Amino acid sequence: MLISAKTVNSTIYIKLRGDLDHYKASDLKNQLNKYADMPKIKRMVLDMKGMDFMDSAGVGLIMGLYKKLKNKNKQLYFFSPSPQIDKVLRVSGLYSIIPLIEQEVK
Amino acid sequence: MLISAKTVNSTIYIKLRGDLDHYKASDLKNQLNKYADMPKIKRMVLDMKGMDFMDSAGVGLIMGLYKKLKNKNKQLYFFSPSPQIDKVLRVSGLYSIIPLIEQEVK
Amino acid sequence: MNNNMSLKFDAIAENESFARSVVAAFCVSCDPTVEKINDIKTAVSEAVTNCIIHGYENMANGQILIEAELSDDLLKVTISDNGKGIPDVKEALTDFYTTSKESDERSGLGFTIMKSFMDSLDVQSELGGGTTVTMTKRLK
Amino acid sequence: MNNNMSLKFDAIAENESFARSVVAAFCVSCDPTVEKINDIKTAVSEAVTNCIIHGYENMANGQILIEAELSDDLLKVTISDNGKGIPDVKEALTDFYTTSKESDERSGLGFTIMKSFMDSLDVQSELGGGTTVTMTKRLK
Ligand SMILES: Nc1ncnc2c1ncn2[C@@H]1O[C@H](COP(=O)(O)OP(=O)(O)O)[C@@H](O)[C@H]1O
Ligand SMILES: Nc1ncnc2c1ncn2[C@@H]1O[C@H](COP(=O)(O)OP(=O)(O)O)[C@@H](O)[C@H]1O
Repeated sequence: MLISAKTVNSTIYIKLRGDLDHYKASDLKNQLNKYADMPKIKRMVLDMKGMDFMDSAGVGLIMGLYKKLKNKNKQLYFFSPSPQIDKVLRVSGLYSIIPLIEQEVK
Repeated sequence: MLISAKTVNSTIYIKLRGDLDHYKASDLKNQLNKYADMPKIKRMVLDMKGMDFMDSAGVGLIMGLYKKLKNKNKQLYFFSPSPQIDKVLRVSGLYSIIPLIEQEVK
Repeated sequence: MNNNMSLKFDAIAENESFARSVVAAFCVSCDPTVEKINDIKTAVSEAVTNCIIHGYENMANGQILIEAELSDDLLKVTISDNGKGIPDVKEALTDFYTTSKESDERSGLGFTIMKSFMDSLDVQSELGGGTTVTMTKRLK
Repeated sequence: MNNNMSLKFDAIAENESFARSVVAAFCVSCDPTVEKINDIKTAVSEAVTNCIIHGYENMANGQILIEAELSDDLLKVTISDNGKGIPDVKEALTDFYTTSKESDERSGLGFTIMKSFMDSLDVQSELGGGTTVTMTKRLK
């Protein structure tokens, strides 16, 4: 679960990589929480282009992250999930609270 | 074991792909024998650039091919084996009868 | 093509990705689509994770058994543990139902995903005896 | 990292690539070099092929068992069949020795490759009872 982050104005873009399952989730959770706590951030975009796999452990992690951000009036977005991850996000209903954005940030 | 072939003068260059194990060997043997029988051919080059894996089933197949070609006064060459295949070829002693060539044919 | 395999391995989180890639590799001989392979990986990952965190409650000394059978392009896969079992299977199958503490961030969607990613799902469980999940999927 | 797995599968040629990729995937948690992974795949492929063509003489009703153990970055892998067994193991281990007909194009180098690609090789066999090949390799 490699990760890299980039801030543009008050939006943080987080590039995720590899597989996100229960084994990988706790490490990633800690990293994401740090970004979520940064005071200057208003929006967080999870760039999933480099992710190969995600199961319901990822759904739990993202729900937790969403609640944390919401408490601070920050919004979460998805970008570019693979077909496998898109299906997990659809079945889990996450799209109804976390929108998918279309444009890429270089 | 996908295969493609190209003739330049009296040399046939055969591009091998994928894995060569006992399961894949018999199919490939039939294909290679057809090329070995072509009357205009004097030299055969096995281009291994696209091969991912080979075990001793490949050594047996190549020995058989070498003998068949030798009977017709034709010579066999290797081109561009991966480190894994190079090690199998070295341990088996095949390099002492089948030379490795350096130049690529486009 | 008919084919059978069974795989037993330590119930540790490191093996979640190992387990799903073994089942995926086993199916490759039927030449399924990438989508079907991904569906199977996802469902297997859910079932194996459940054995580790629910069945054995993260104790490292359990073992998980996966049995898989291909017959005429139909995959049947069973995933079992000898862990604590499920008191009420019907309840456990409910969307969003989870017995994990909130801080563990389980979504309660494991069975939901198994059901929607595979063609069939059957869960047998015995309190103190363990849980066996059986799933099928047509590959062609 | 300590880890154990055992895999049983039908002794058919289609499973040669499956078997070697399972053992390779099992080792990934120790983060070995690509070269070591390839050495292991090659040796496993030789042993599994031998079970299929020599142990069971290409009859489709046999099963092959692979047991693998990682302890402190040392891999121990055993590959066994319940096939016809080897009359003289020492002879069988000789470079270029093969009992296959010439037209089958076996090189007689399977054991030679197992020996040179792994750190250790041990072969136990019983006529009519089967053959067990045990190999080790240090991954780090
Ligand atoms: N192998 C198992 N052993 C014991 N209990 C299980 C097992 N699998 C599932 N369960 C129970 O079923 C519940 C629902 O499972 P699931 O839908 O996968 O959601 P989650 O894993 O997110 O809790 C779990 O919270 C657990 O109580
Ligand atoms: N699992 C096995 N069961 C029975 N005989 C075997 C087995 N493995 C190897 N042998 C015997 O040992 C010989 C040498 O094996 P090997 O070095 O792998 O060469 P090859 O497979 O090319 O014949 C084989 O020809 C066979 O007679």
